[in-house]
Amino acid sequence: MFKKILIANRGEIAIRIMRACRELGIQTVAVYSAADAHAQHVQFADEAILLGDAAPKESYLNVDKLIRAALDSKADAIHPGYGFLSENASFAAAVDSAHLTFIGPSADSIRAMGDKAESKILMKKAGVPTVPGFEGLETFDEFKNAASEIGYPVLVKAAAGGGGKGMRVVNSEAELKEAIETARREALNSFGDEHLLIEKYLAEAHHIEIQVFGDKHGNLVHLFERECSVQRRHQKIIEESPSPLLTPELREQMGQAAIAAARAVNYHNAGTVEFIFDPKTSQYYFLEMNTRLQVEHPVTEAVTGLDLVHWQIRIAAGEKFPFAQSDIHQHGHAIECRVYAEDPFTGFLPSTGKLLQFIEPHGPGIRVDSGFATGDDVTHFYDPLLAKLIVRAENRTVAIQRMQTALQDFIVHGVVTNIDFMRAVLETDDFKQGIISTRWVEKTLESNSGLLDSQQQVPALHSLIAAALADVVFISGRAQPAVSNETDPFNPWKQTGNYRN
Amino acid sequence: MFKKILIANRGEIAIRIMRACRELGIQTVAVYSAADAHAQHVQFADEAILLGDAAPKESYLNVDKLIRAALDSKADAIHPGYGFLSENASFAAAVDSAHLTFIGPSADSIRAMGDKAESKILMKKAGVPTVPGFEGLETFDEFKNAASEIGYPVLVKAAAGGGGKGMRVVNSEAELKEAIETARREALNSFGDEHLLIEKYLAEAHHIEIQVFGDKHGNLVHLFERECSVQRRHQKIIEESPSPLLTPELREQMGQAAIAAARAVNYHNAGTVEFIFDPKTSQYYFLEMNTRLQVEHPVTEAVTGLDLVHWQIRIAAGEKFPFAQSDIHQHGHAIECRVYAEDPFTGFLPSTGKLLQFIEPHGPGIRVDSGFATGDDVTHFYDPLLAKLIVRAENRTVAIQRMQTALQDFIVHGVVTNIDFMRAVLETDDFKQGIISTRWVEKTLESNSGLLDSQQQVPALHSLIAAALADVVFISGRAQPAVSNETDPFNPWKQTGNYRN
Amino acid sequence: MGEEQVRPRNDMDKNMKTTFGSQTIELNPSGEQYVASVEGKNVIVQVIRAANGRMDLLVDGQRVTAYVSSDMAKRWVTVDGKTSMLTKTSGAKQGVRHDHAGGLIAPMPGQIRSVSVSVGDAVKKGQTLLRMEAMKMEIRIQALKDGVVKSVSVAQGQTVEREQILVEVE
Amino acid sequence: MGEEQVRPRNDMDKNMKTTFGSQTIELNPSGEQYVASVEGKNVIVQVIRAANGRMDLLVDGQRVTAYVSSDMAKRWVTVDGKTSMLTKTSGAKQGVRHDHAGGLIAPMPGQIRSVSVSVGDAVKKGQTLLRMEAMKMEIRIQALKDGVVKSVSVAQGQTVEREQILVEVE
Repeated sequence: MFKKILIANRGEIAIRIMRACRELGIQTVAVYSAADAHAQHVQFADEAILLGDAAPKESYLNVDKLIRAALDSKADAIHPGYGFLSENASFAAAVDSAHLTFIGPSADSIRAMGDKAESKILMKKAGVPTVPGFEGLETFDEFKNAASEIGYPVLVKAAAGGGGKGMRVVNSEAELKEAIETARREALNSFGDEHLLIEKYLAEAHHIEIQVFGDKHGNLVHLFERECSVQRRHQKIIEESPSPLLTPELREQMGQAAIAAARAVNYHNAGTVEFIFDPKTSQYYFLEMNTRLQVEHPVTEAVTGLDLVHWQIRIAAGEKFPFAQSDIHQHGHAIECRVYAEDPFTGFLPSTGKLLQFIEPHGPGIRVDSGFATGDDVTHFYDPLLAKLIVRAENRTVAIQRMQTALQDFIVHGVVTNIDFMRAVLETDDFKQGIISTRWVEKTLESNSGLLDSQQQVPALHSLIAAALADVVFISGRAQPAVSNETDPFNPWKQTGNYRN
Repeated sequence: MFKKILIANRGEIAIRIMRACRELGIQTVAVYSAADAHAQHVQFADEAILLGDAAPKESYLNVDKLIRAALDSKADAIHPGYGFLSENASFAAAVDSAHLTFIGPSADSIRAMGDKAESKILMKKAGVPTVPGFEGLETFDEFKNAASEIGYPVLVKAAAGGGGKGMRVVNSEAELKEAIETARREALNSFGDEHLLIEKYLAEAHHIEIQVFGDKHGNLVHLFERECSVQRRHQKIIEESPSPLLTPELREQMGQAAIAAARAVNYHNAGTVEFIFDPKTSQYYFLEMNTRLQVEHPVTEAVTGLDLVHWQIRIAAGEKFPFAQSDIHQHGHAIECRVYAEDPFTGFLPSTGKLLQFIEPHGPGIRVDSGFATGDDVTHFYDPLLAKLIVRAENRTVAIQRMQTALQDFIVHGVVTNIDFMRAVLETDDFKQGIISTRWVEKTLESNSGLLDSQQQVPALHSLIAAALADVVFISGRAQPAVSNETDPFNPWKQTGNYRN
Repeated sequence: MGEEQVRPRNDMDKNMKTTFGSQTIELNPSGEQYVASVEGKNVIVQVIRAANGRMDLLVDGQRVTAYVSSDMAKRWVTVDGKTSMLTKTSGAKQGVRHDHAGGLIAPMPGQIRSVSVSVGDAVKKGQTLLRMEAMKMEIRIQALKDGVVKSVSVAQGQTVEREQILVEVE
Repeated sequence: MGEEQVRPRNDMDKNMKTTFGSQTIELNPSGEQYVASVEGKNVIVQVIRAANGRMDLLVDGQRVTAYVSSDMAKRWVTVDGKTSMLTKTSGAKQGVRHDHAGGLIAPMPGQIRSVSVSVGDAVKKGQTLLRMEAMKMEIRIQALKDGVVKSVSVAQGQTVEREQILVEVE
């Protein structure tokens, strides 16, 4: 087993990986940019190494600096987390060349799945259903003809992409040119590759993905599905398992399709095969394979009882699975809500600032994977994910109730968050019935359905009273506090310097 | 379903029950004594009612005040938690008479199991194996003869008792008289009933209990076992499920025996049938039935995925189980450590004081049920349980690792705790092998095995350095703090009044 | 009720009027409580406990837990899990935010990627005026109405702060 | 190392000596670090961060996280999950706790249930001198050695504080 692992990431996922390392008795090395000197992941690690400036290219995306940090700190493996260099085949290869272990699949597997166009061809060969579409187009005319043949609406997306970047829905030929240009720019900027592919856009589709896991001894299992259809800006905000849509038969079929997809690229370690699912026909189509740990992996951990990060590390160290497919079961129901610093009223634009209050919910069946604490800065340099809130319960109804109370207990001041928005989504009949498709958020907001109205813009009476009273009760710098509370000797409100006014 | 529930308890269990109520959309009423005006359970509730002075008789044990509080607040049910009035048949009857619902079994079931002597006779009739012994003895001579017949060591214990109070191990006739007198006094004081019973003391025995649950429609299921053999002062400190000792066959036998025991008293709601288990012979003997929610119920929740408090409430409201015995499974492994304010170096005497620091651990698979926060007082009026730390993992080895790191992250200053002691216990080969019997702690401490030595009395170098540096770094009231940390605007250490010197 | 009572401070024993946006609230100390008046409606408020930015109140006898943080004139308030951001305004300053009605401001800090218009250009509602990049996303700043560009305050490559005015259209 | 460095304060630029029980530690500021000396052994200490009772240190290059709380002369310290309670003593005051060698003190607050001895009684080691009740448990206070009762400071029914002297045996 490894003695020391460098985590080439930041935020909640870096901390989550470090927790697993500690439980396995492995030392951890954090890396950080100048903007993250005070970040929680730096405080959590056994060692911490400064990479460079805030810009990702100078820090978390800098392959040379990361490899040097690993060698300097005598780490014997690197865990890439998700995002950043986690799906970069060159990075995986560079880690290998430095005689370190990359905790993830081989560089070849990453490369094979990294190009969305090539992987689609590969999947067709492996007998995995794919969305009707075309790869390898260059000129505008080629795209135009392809779109006509597929029929609008179509989707153009980065061949090298993922996570909604470099992706555009095109409803008519008039929109096609600008969509291609924007997608190309974003693709180049995000992935260093401007190639696009085009395919049928399934408007009412669900996003259902299958977690797969392989060891280095040829064993491949799937850990069932995650339903990830609640999305805004093509990015997931609420995920759950099991999916309310799947029958046991469909689940088994999709699980086997995902294993076939992984086997086609000799996959080992954790990966996710994403499918588009059409609820009308119960047809599913391969979308892409993410060759890394997924943001929403805790949902799968909650229902299977397996610790995916433990197993990533153990597999990378050469261990064999002690279990077979038939030993793995789904129990109960899990939901994850991604708490983002973003404003639903401005089209979910990120919100930055200092966290004046950050109180996480606790309780039976509640898990919070967080990268922030009160006093931390949320900057515009990185992804605005503050925390992931995961609940587990014996069935979907109780899980929704539990998530509602947990969201209610999650207090974030200083940046605008999507907490109230997610509460409103969970409250809808559509969510309760499990029929939310990937375009639901967008359509529902367009139709003025009251999803945002329920978050009253005019503050309620109690909020007004509290805001006005706070100045009386908390403001110090005067004679003495109005409220004395002996059980709280460290009350920061008693101190002038703390009331930012 | 109920609209409002009064929780006739305090501390972690009151909060845990209130969480369940909130998830079910039920309003909560806390009750509290004068000593608990600032307690966490009071802050958590929707309403809070002062019962009276700190002494339990004036507050948490006062049936009249509790019933009046429930009626005044228009609650429609009362949850008794554990301890206090939870196994008091008269209280359950009084709740009934006030046309409120008692969330627990019927007064008759409580009464039948409440007398340890009578319940033993009942169990013999029902074909449940019991420990060799005698009930209904009065005079010292009767006890003496009984003890001789059974053979020393014997156990004298309160017929009405539970939780180790009014219980004494007697190794020889010379100790018998004082043991009987002390046990009688404690029994009278704790349970208002001085009757004792006497039985064979099995020195190397394990304590294994079976969780049972019944609805009001005659359905009774068991939720498997909890191994609770790590005890000091006859009280549990570490519990786990599954037990490392049970085979599937034994588990099934004991589960059926527990159901038979519950059926003999027409049991509904949550209950626990405790067995003494002799690892040499694999024989098990009925010890007693606790007719209430158990402290260690989270261990069962972790492995079965069922929320026991939800079901207590739903059963009390008349719901039927939607599942049968065959639908319930044990998955993975769970361990609970009870964090007590007590000093292992003084024979586990309780420790009182103000909590100067109280930081709970977090992370995947970790649950903390706590009744305290930084700044709270731990008084001598009530049980010194600060929190329960529960971990869940895919197997026992990982669960132990996870518990070790979680205990390491649990920071309590201001009272002495058993945290370091429990870490030392988890570290032993005996615990790792799962062979700890109920007398293990006592015997191991007597044999000077190093269990306490590992908690160095002389502080380590790093602790000394930190203690000395704290005065330099944190003491304020001087020019300005030595350390400025911009991410922490509310740093209480910067403030003179907070450094208690 | 046995709750710890908190007395209003002596130096506060007069009415306090606070305006948040369009709403004005008046707090009048009355014995150990406050009378809060909003739009002619009165409620009785009692502070049970207040610490670490959390207040437990009794409002007309109902228990209310509120979290309040303060940053300059802003107040972040959470009640029943709903968070609002209120901005304290004096009567005179009300409407300040509307001064920028024709001005397009940066929704977040970032970098200007391209500027497509110059002063004097006629623009149509919805036309993209400039593109900026923030958090690896491209954000298009579009005209809110037909008009003429009155000012352009930024150039390509420039870093901008949140709420900085970028372009004004008349 | 890229870590934020914390400079020792100017008014602290001299050696500080602290005694905890039998151990004395000396802290000597040296540039941006401290040299800590315990029993002739020197280590280099650097404070990376300190807030809310938590300190992140580099001790001879090794990262150490410590939590420290202070209550009068007591220091609660947790390092690597191990908690110790240190008591600050001046040289003169050392041994204060041994003054009560023959005195039996209350291990915790509680109520005296019964007193079985009077001044002048001869007692045997292990003999029960009095019984007290605390947290619903009965605690027997027993003689630590053979001797004669020198004083009895409490009576039945009396409430006692932690560490209050109950009985002295000579």
